[in-house]
Amino acid sequence: MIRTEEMLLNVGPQHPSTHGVFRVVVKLDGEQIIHADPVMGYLHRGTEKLAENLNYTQIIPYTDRMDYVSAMTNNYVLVHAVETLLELEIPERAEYLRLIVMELQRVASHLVWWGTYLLDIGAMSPFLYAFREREMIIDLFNELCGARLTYFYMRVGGVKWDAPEGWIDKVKAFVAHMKEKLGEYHNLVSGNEIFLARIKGVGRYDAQTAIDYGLSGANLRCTGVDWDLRKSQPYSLYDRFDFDVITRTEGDCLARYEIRLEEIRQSLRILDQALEQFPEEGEIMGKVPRVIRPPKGEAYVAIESPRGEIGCHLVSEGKAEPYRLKFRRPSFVNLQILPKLLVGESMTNLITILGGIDIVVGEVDA
Amino acid sequence: MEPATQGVTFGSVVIEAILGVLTLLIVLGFVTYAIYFERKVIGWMQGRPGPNRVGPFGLLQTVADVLKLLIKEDTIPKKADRPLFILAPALTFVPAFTVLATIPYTSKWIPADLNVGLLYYVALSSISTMGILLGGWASNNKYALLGGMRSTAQMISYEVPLVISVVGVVLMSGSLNLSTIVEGQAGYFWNWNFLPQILGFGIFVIAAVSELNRTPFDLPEAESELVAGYHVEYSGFRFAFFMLSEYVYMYAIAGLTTVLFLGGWHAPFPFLDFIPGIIWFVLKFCLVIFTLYWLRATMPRIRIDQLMSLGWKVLLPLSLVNVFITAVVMEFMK
Amino acid sequence: MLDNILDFLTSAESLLFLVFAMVVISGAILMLSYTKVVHMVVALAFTFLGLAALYVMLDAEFVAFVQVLIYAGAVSILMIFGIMMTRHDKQEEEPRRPWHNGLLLGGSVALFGILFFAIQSANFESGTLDAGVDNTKAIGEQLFTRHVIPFELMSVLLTVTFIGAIILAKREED
Amino acid sequence: MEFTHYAWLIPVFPLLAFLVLTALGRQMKGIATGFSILAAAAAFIMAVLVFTERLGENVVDYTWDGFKWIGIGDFAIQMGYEVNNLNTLMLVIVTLVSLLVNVYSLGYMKDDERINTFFAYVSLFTFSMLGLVLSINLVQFFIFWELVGVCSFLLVGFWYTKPAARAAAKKAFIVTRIGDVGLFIGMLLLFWNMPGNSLEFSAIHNAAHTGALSANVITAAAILVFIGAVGKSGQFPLHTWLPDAMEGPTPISALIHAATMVAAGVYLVARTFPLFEESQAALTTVAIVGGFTAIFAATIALAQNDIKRILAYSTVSQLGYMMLAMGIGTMSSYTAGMFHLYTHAFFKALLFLGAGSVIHAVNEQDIRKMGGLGSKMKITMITFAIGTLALSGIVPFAGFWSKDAILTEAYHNVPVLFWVALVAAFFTALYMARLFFLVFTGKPRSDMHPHESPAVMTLPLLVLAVLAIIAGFVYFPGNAWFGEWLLGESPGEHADMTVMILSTVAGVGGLLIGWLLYGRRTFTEDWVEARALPAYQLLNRKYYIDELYDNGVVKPLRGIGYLLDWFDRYIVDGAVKVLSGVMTGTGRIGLRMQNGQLQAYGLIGVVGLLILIVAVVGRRYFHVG
Amino acid sequence: MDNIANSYFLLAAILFCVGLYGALSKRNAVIVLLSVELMLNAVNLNLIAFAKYGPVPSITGQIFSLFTITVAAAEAAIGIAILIALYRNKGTTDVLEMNAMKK
Amino acid sequence: MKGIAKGLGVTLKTMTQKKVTYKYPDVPLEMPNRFRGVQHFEPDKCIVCNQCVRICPTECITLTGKPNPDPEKKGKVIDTYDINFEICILCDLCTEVCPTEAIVMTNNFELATYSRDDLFKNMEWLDDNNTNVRLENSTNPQAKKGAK
Amino acid sequence: MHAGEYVVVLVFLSLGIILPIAALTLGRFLRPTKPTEQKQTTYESGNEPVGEGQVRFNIRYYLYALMFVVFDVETVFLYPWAVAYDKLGLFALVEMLIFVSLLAVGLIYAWKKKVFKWNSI
Repeated sequence: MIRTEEMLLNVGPQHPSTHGVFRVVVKLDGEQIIHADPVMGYLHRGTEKLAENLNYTQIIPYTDRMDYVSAMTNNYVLVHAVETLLELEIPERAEYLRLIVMELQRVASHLVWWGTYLLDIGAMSPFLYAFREREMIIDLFNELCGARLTYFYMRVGGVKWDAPEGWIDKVKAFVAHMKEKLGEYHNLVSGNEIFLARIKGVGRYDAQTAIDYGLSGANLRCTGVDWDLRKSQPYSLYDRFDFDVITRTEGDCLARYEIRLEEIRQSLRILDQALEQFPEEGEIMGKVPRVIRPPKGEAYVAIESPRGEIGCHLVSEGKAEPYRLKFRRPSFVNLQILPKLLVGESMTNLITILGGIDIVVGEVDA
Repeated sequence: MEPATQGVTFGSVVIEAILGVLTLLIVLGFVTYAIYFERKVIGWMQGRPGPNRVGPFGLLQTVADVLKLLIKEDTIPKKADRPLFILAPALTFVPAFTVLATIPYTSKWIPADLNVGLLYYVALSSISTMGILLGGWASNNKYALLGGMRSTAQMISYEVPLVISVVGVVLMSGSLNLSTIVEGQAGYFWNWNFLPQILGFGIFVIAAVSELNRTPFDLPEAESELVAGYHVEYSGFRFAFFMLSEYVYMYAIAGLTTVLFLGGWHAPFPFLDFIPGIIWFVLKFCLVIFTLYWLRATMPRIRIDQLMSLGWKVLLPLSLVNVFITAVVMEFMK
Repeated sequence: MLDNILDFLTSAESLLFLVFAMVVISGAILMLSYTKVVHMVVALAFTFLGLAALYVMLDAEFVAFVQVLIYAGAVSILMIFGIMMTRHDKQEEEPRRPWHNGLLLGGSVALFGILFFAIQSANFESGTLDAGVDNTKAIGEQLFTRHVIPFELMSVLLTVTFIGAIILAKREED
Repeated sequence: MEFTHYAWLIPVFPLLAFLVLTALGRQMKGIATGFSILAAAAAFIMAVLVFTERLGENVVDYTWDGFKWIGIGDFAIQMGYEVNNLNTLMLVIVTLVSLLVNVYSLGYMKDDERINTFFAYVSLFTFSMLGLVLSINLVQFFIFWELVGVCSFLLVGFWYTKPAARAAAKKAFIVTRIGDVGLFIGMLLLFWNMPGNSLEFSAIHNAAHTGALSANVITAAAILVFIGAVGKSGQFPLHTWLPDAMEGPTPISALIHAATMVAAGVYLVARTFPLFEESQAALTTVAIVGGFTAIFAATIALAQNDIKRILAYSTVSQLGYMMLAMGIGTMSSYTAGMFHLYTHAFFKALLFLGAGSVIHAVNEQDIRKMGGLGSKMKITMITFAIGTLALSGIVPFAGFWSKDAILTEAYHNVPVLFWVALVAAFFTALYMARLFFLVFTGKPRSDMHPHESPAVMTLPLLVLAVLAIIAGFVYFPGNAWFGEWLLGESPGEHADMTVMILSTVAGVGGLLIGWLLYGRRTFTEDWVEARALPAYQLLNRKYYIDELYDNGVVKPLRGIGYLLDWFDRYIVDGAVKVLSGVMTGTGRIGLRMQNGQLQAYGLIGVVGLLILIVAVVGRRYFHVG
Repeated sequence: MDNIANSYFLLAAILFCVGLYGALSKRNAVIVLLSVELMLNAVNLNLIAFAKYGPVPSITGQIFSLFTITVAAAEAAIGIAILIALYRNKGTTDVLEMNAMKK
Repeated sequence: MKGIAKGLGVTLKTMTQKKVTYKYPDVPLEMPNRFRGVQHFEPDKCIVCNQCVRICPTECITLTGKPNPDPEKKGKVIDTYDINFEICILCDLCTEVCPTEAIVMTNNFELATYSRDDLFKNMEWLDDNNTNVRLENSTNPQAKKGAK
Repeated sequence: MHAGEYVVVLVFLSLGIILPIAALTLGRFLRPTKPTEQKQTTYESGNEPVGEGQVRFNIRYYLYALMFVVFDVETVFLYPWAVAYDKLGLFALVEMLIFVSLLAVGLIYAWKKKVFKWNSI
């Protein structure tokens, strides 16, 4: 009676800040959220079901479109699963190329996140700055594999293209450039009092909650849990490099922000080393049968995508098509905590929190 | 015997009317190019060239935009409160424009040299708030309502420090007449009010940016949460009038800042007086405008609760303190 | 009588007066005749603005803009907020009180008649105020010397309003 | 700096404290009391500054009356303030005692829920009392006079959950009101008769001396004013409220019912003294009432068992002394009266606060249940002893000098009163000795765990004890400074060796007998009671005054009331019922208008207004024209 | 000049009567408050008109109108607050429902 | 305030720097060699092996063959060849498997139309789309095997 | 008085009123009008609007409006004070200090009552 009457408000799917076609139905008391109900599926394409009728090579371009901000890692998790089942040996040069593009992709993905997050918070320039740098990465990818977003670069057993002439040097130049720009980003945003006030202490949760909800990536590491698959279950060549897993203990949006920016720096560190170690010569394709028919069995592999643990569960009946393919999509899992975080927050913080979780709707809905 | 209309003849009214139309044109021109330059400057600051398609250097971009708005279908939602929906943009725009009558450009060119110029400004600009509130209400849309309410809360919260922060200036010049206030700032640039009134100046600028609903205080139309705030449902030229009044207010606030704190048409050094006052005025004016753009290119948006806290807990007490500091200092200087 | 009216209409001031008086009265009448509450407030806001214009004509610049600031700017918004805080589904329905309203209408008209008669028959020796150049200054000087006590009382009133309204409106929180 | 010109600040400080406490008290639990103390301290400092300024040579009385309160045609009642030596003295006393009581209450009221309210009331009282002191005319004086009455009412009834406190508060309010009626009539009388209807004290002063008023008016006015003073100062026969008022918190008893408000009656007499000077009849009345009260109350005090009641009766008795001094009517007796007011304020406040300290320690007010507290409460005992000695008039404590001054005046002018006063002095010493020895010496007579009070409570005790010792030295044989300062002229000889010896004998004798009875226990209480049971009973029941009032005034009135009630019920009501039957019928129609809706009432108002206008204006047009 | 002075007074009278009618006839409490504001404004108009055209022209009239405006603002604020409090208890802003005085 | 000032410095500095955006419609974008643009189809080379149709993950290619008009030659020649660009994801698989490089990628990417129907491209259109044909098809490791 | 100045104000006012009317009238001839049911619904992120659009709102907003009114009135007294200050001197300063501090008391009260806390109500 006394309270303001509750107001049911649809945020999304046609809303500037839901990063695509995502929808939250919030029940508002004034501007305070008393209940939030995420509604997803606007971008559902049935990737997993489609895959059951496609052969393994054909599935790869579909993975590009799951997390379209980070296609390279998606490519990798699928081919990695197939290779695991096939017990395939990958040429070193191919593996290095894969690793380099994955780390570049991580930088690009975090840049997109950084830009759009700041745009959510109301700053316009960072978005353009971030995309300026991301454009360089995209250009590098474009040169490498002929596409700017959906790369379809990796194949079972290796990669499609070898590095073109001078490409490695360009990457080196980019890494140096990016290091400098990272400092500029910090100058522009990280110290800004308004920005800090906006996100400090917002969307806080503790390590236990994070683990209970199955969060991963920066969303988990912001609570102090030291869990990065690159370190804890090394795949590819990650055990060859020296880098740190960034953690924070605050568990709020600021911690996530800091982690992601710091991870760019760590990725650049890995890139530095990988580019140094990059073999001069070598094959880029392993010995792959013409028609890929993994033996009967199943495999689950998980790697660290920019958004967290992306996993691929592959069940094969020994045919050219998988019997069942299941992706553990970090955006989807991370999103589960959203309703809990939103209760009691204001409309403004809805955006801050949702942005801070860093979802890609393509991946959520798959 | 009609004292109130002394010295007013039909001729003079016609001249005033022509002057008024002139100012209107200047203002419209200003708005056109303010938007253009805003986009240019912000573009430059973001490593982009800004508008460059329509006309040379994109100079006609805004004109094209306005024309586009003019020929765009004007939709009024069925659930909207039609009369208010139509009234609201006008209610926002009319005071915005009327306010301009009192800004003195040079010692000669003062459209209306009101004794209570400052109060006139303050009073009229507060009407616009109602236009925004009604716009939000009439749309019958939740986003618009939230935006309108927020907007109003913000504008009324910052109007208070804004209005009180200039009391220091009024104290120093002993008048509400804007041209008198400018006259009081003659001489070197340290006579301009922004130095002796540094606290008031700071408060004024912050509150003014907030009154203008510009970054970092652009919450009412925070597109990331409220989509477009109170004018979600507006389209076509009705939307243009909201937009227009925002820029007209920007013009007015820039003019007011120049007049109140930056010495109006005075040169920073008396020996530079040979340069006409209007040039100085325009320079300072542009500086203020540029600063607004610059802020917009840099700042993230503040959160509503922080905004309110800042206004009521920091700016208001500070502005009151400023008044008394000024008064006490004046008492001692006597 | 007719001459008077003609005389009246020839001066610009009277014309302006008529215009603004029209605004004022139509605002007031519209306020009574609208059915939506928000519309009523807006109508009244126009009345306030028209009054401000009349004040300007009465050489009370300062008060005029205070009127705009307080009434048109602040009180109207307060009223609209008040409306938004409460529900007004049941718009003004049929008046359930024909006797009450009829009597009231008669009373109001009669009161106006009496006032009209009184004003017409009263003989004001009209002096005219020489408000000086800056009536704000004059108001300031008078206000802070001769009318100090009411002025300070205003602060008490405002503070009481302030605190009282907060207590009244915010009671549920405890 | 002319502090005198800023004397108006003195009451403003407590007023501010009151406002702040009332407005925000609940919000600032911890620091609220600080405000009150701060304000009291500020007022005290200001008062001292004014006081020191007035010590100088050639000071003139300062009057400001710039605030026009009521203006009717040419007649105006101005508000303002006046500073002269008399009220400067009062200012210092009031602010000092108020400050000390404030500090003391910090300890005494520490655990009370409504401590902020308490301090707010105290501040309001201080403001009112100071306003009263500074008043320039009788109207203003009367306003503050009532205001202190209200404060007294509020504070006596502070613990309003206790029925006794409620009753006492009502009693205090109503009984003093009786006196106020007298004062008010006196004011009216003066208002009618004064030239220019002026009620300024200075004007009264002049009018009394220049003979602008007829002798009868002066006498009547003086006696009426005195009735007011009797009410306020608890003089016989309106003394009954004062002992009952002890239901209030003890610091209040010290502040209001010992040092300041009750002295306001004396102050009133002093302020309007010129009136009395001109009327021997009035003077005599004052002297007789004062003298009678002095001995009357002293004897009652002998047989009381409540520690605060004893002190209350003692106060009544001492106020009687002051009245007596005023009643003698010479300049030096006037001085002596004021002098006694001044010393009494200190030592009586000291005694009350000491009693408070005791009550605080043992939670008990009956002295029969106390005993042996001295060993546990050294500071309290010593300071209380000093107070006792001062009150008993032992050389060289303050009370001796002031009481001696009064006795001397009486001895020289009205010997009968001298003997009365002397006997009263003896009784005073006796009951004080009884009180002291029963409380502090011997063995505990009930189960209790006394402890010394905290420093905030003992500090005021110490300050007051020092004052109780030294305050008298401003006016003693060979030093007439006080009198000269107060009167602006020499009050003349004011010491007499015979009187000194006699009063000392009375004092010491009283103490000695008291010591024998209650200290050494040579004679026990039972022994006395056995021998003088009727007398004891009489005294213990306070001469049956309350019963007398009850039977003599209240009951007959009630009887008349019953009679009237019967008459009303059957005769009048019968008639009325017939009428009302008619009216109810009419009323039913009216009832429909009484529907609780403001708009309906407003409408009726409008219609009424119209009818009124038509009636009034129409008459002018149709009748006169 | 009498002519125009009288016009002001007449206008004030009209406003006052309209306000009175509104205050006593409207059932919505907000409107009642508005009508009271209207009446206060009528008073203000009179004050200011008298300040200029009255028998003793003086700026005091304007100062008084400042006080009236203040009081009116306070009245509006408290009025709305009471309204909100009442609404909270009764769930309506109909003045016909506000008849606690009947008891 | 320090953080804000720093940020202001960054934007001011950027203002004077070189603009980084492409002047796209005025200056056409140069895509790298490997760019996967809209396909070019040479009907003459096509042997109607249907491999491209089979490999296409989105099934956007439809083709029909007809008997070789030249009766001397066996097999079929292409009759119709349509790609539906509404669903084509430009994954390059068709060119990869094409044994004769009848279908190759170009660097063209402009496909915007006013109607979805226009995105359905037939053989003529694909044949005409012969500019900027990708050079690097031969570096395709898998295509190598079947090429020529 | 400065009647001429107010004529300018009047001119500006009329122009301000004329411009929207003129522009919207002009627009009426230029713009298309093809209303459809879909177009005329209110925007709610691409969904069918749920519930009422003009809901009863939070009291918090009223409190802001209240404070605004109170301080606006304060301003009304501050301005003449500031203008006449050099003629009034210390006494006026003290008066205004009292005035403002009383309002400050109200402000502090509101502060303590957590009126400024956005989520408090």
